[in-house]
Amino acid sequence: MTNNYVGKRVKRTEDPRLIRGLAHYVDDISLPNTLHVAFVRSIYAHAKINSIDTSAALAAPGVVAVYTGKDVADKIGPVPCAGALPDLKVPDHRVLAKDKVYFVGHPIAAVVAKDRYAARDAVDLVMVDYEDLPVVTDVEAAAAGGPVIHDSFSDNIAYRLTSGEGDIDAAFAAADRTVKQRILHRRLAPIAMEPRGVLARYFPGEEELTIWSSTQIPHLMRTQVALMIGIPENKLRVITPEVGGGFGSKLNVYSEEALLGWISMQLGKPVKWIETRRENIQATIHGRGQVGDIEVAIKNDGTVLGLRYSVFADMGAYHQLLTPAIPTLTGLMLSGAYRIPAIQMNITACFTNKMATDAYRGAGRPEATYVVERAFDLVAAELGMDPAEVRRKNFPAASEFPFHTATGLDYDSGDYETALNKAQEIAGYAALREEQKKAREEGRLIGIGVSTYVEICALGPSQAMPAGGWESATVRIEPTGKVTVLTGASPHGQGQETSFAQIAADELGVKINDVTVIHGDTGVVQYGIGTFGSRATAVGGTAVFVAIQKLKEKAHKIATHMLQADATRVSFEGGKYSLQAAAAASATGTSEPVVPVAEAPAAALPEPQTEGKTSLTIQDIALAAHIAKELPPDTEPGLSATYFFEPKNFTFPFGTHICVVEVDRETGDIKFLRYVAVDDCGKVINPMLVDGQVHGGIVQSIGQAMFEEVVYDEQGQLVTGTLMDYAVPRASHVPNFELDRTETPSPVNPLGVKGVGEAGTIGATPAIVGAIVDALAPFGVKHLDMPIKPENVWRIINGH
Amino acid sequence: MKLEGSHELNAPRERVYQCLVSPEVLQRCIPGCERLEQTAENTFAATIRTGVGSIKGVFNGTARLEDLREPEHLRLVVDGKGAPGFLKGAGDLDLASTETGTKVTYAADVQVGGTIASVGQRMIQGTAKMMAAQFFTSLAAEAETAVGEPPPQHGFFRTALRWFSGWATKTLRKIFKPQKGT
Amino acid sequence: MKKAINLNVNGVSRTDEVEPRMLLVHYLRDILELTGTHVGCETSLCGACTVMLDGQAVKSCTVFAVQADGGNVTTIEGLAKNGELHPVQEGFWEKHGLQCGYCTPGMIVTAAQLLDRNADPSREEICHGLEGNLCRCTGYQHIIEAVQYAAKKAGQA
Amino acid sequence: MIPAQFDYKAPATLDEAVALLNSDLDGAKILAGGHSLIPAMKLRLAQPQLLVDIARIKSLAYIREEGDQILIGATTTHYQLESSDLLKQICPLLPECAKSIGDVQVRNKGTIGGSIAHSDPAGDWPAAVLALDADLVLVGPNGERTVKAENFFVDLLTTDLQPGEILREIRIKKPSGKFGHAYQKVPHPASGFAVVGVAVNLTLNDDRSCKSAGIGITGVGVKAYRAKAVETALAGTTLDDNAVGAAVTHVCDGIDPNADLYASSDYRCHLAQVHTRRAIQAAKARVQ
Repeated sequence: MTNNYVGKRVKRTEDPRLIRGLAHYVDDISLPNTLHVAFVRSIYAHAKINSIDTSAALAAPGVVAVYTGKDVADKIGPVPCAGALPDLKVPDHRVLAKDKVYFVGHPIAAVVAKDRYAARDAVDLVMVDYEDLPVVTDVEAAAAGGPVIHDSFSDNIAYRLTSGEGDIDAAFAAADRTVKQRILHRRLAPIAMEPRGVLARYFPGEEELTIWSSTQIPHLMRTQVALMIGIPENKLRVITPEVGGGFGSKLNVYSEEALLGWISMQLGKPVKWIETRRENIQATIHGRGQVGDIEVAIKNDGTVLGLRYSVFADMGAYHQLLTPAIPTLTGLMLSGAYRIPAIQMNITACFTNKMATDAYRGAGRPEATYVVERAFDLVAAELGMDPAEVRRKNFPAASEFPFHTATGLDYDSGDYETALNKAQEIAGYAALREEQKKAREEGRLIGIGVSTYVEICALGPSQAMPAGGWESATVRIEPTGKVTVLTGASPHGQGQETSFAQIAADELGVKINDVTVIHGDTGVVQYGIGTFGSRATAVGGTAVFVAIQKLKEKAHKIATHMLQADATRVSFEGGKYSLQAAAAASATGTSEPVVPVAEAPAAALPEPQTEGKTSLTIQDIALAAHIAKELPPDTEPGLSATYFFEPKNFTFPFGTHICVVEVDRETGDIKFLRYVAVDDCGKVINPMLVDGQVHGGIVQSIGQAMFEEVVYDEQGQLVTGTLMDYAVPRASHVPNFELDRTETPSPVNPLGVKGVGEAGTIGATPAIVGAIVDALAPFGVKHLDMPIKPENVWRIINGH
Repeated sequence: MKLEGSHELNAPRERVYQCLVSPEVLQRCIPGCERLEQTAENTFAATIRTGVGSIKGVFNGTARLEDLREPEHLRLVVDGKGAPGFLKGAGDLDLASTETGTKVTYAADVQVGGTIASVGQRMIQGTAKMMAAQFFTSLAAEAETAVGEPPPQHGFFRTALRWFSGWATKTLRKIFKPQKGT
Repeated sequence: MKKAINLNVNGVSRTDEVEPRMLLVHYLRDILELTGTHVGCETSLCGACTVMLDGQAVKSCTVFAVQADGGNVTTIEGLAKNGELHPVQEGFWEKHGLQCGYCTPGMIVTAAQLLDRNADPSREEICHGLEGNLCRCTGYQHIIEAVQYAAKKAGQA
Repeated sequence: MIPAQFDYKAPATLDEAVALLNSDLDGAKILAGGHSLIPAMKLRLAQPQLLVDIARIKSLAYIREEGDQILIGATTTHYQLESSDLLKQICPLLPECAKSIGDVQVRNKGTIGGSIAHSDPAGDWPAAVLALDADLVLVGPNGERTVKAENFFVDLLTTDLQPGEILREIRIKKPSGKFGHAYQKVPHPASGFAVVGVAVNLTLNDDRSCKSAGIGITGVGVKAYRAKAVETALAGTTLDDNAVGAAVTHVCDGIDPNADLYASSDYRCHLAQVHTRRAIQAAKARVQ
């Protein structure tokens, strides 16, 4: 393999269409005679629906149909939940509410009209008679009893689970001290810039349904929607055109996706629904939503003996696809980057009158990293140690990998100390501490936060996943030599069209412009899983890589045949199959370079010319494979290979983030002074894309740490219902990031890659919060819950 | 949302109390109340067209007087729905005699839902305060007007008068066709 | 109720009858099929819908098409001239100023306005100039670098 | 996202606009930049029947000097004010305030008149015109009248504008002598509206003691207001730290400060004090 592209900063091939406004997101696709759907949604958090009067809406100009829960109850199956936990309570989750509504934003009726304006107008004409019921929004209140949300259950507890290894009681018994802290993880709204959207078109004659949806998982959605609406899976095609961000929020199967498909089948016309931002905040999944107590058993020298985390996890009113699974991911990562002999996680997962929580960038792991890192800061404070030193003390050494944790995982590879050292070096850690000391003497409040994280990526082995953890790729070389890569890992901004093309171009020795990566169309691409859990490159990229090896095996066979040589004498280098020097001389007596046939302009397919040649490009071979006149016996024509890669383990990227802040004594304002991140995501395919992922993740962490919170009031009203109140970070909110990397290849896949999509949201919040808390240490503060707003800081400083 | 406050009125406690339980007076005092009809003892059906600035909405619902302890206490329970959302709440009003009249202390718990709850974070509290102030200003005027006198003119009437005067001026202008530049 | 409007969009003269309530962004997207301009919020905060109206960056979700009557509109589709990318477009490509690309058209149009008014902006001025545009993917650093790149490039031209 | 239906008229003159507005006092609304009204309409919180677009009346957008006054037409955009070289010279508070409004797109389209007439409790312009003791010229079916900014802001989103009246012009007495201006704002991280906004218009005597101070506060109460107690406390002092520190403690006198998820009443009041002090100090430092 020649490294022309892999590891290099290659500009993205998807960008030209995006920067010119020529790309197509769902709402950019227009089909003739499309009808538009708008939803009537509950304004109550919990209520009985006495009646729904749709007559005025149906009589309104342009309105074609109005569907309510009763119309679809026996037509469309429940919204799926892939959680497979013992004794999990799964409420019957219908696409439209039937008798009761359980959260603000719960869809009640779908209005179908000729245009989006008429549909919106008619929503106001649907009269719903509600009878409000007692509401439970607080997860602990829900656990303790409270009004029971689902009549089919006796309480609000979705499940309880205890996990972990090691003798936790012994660990605490042997401890010199323990530290404890209650920690809140507020609900967050993912806020992909493109809200969700669905376009569905049914052809009654062909009995074929196509659904365009802004989703991260076209194939899984196809399977689930086919089951929900009862159409054969092979008659349903799901297309994800350009997807404007997901962050986990589109790793789901939503009511609207099935309902739109079904409506199109009823009306025989294309139907479209584009989510408004208010709907997006109300009825697209939220992230986080845990209230937990962390407790750590330590020795006086800083050695951590055991860790216990008991958490109330807020499921919301229903399970979406992965809702119950998210807290279990928290449980997996409670060992952090440390050797902790005994770990116990106790989950109490509860229903509340709110939208479901589910995977939001990091999905359960940020919660784990955050509590572990906060706990290590508390340990440092308790023992008067430097937070970096407490961490260093508990790291497993690089030589100890694969490293088994008391959460039952085997970390693939790691060198945590090197990353920490590098980050400290870049930050000038010792000097920073000096500066901090001096500043404190001057009355200035500077804080330094350190986070040494590990994340679990490349989700994952199928054994550990609810619906398959592999990924697929087909690599095909067309007769003209163009390379087509079909990946099941359909991206939504990550840049797989470029990174996978880099892999393919290098492996095949072709120019990157000759490679086209196709994704997100179940009618074209073999079954795949999707892009989430920082898996695309490690699992999907590996599938591409291995498919190419398969393809090359065949190409090699053909090359050997065409060069009339012994297989062992033909080698592949720089995109060419060549006879080894000695053999070449004996075959032709010349070693002149060969003009690649595929590059010659030709109206008709040229005939492969092999006579007297010592080498053939892989593109020559592709042509020959399609013309099929010169193939070895028993060789299938064509040159393509498909591979479904099943990883044997997860990957475990890691790193160190150091954040420096200064707080304004008077106002509590928090200003970033420095932000240093050293991440190790294994081998890097495209450093520019990796930096972009890290930047974006850190900024989402800044949002979580300082601004973001989905707030429901006691009655379950969503009070942060628009971007007027839900604060997504802006350019002026973020510092300049100083990034660097260490590179510890993963042994789990042949590319050695680990994944980086969620590193920022996992590694950064503890560093930011740690820095703010550290700035306030002179006031005796040891912990503050996110989001830390200037007012919180001001109250601490002024003793309010 | 909790609302608390007190207002001093220059009228005897009994008079203030009578105003508070009189549907006619209440209709005139509740900002934007277009209709207040008794449907049962101490229960009324109401239509309120209200809002601030360009933000307006119509609410239909019920109001109920409870826990009547003349002349010192009553409880008002309201429940209204409209296009911008719903409004529900209960408020306790305590009346105490003072040297100059009556001090009304109120403590209410109001729940707002729908669009106004999800988009109005910044304004809801202010709107509630403003409406409470309008209510008590009108109530003071009512209570301070002797029984039998014509009722005072509150916001709605003021507004109507303004509209009328605007319309009248416009009509007069049309009739007299004033020259430009005057 | 419909009103006739005339406007010039990306150099092409357009005449249409629209409902007064039709937002400029819907006119551009649904009637003219210029779908590069996106809708990302409903409260005039995200800037995904930014276009130039008479040389000024505006949020086309907060302008009725009738208000733009007689005006000149430039959308993202009209920014490249004669097949040559605008320096800001080039900057975004060069510096990886986009990931999912959804905020990008609005971000680019706003950045173009920023450079029109200030050829050599500081980091702080760039951030201030992009205050009306949200991006959830990039963390802004590469966007800021893209604008700096464009400023430099335009300065050399 | 989609407003309810309405009719739209774009009159060529202000008289026509007044007539149109008065043709439907209940249903008609004035549209200028639309940046307060259109968002409310998209959420269907406002559903006017008729929009009277005054932004096309070219004669309503201007910034000019006339005698000892600065005249600003109601449909002058925030950006026109922000970028006015004239104002930077003679009344720098206005461009400074303009620069802090919303974002560049909002400033390109939004107008000073629209903002003042809407009287958002966290709008920026009200604070500035209060600090500058501006006169607001209103035109209605009965002709024109002039209202002091101080008397204009009545309550939450409520002004002295009567139904059928339009804000036509903002008149500001040209600052003279030793004056200094400053606008300080804490923007809400999501909306950009002022959590606290403080406009200071300071005039000094020859001995650099405080001759007068105009202080407008926004974001704190249900409406923007003049912090009169602060103004009074500052007058005659040398504006030393003690005097300013003592004066700003009165910034919330008589006000019941707003509370929201971002800032409670007492924190908001504290911020008002801090930023009033900082704005006074900045204004003082800018006095020639």
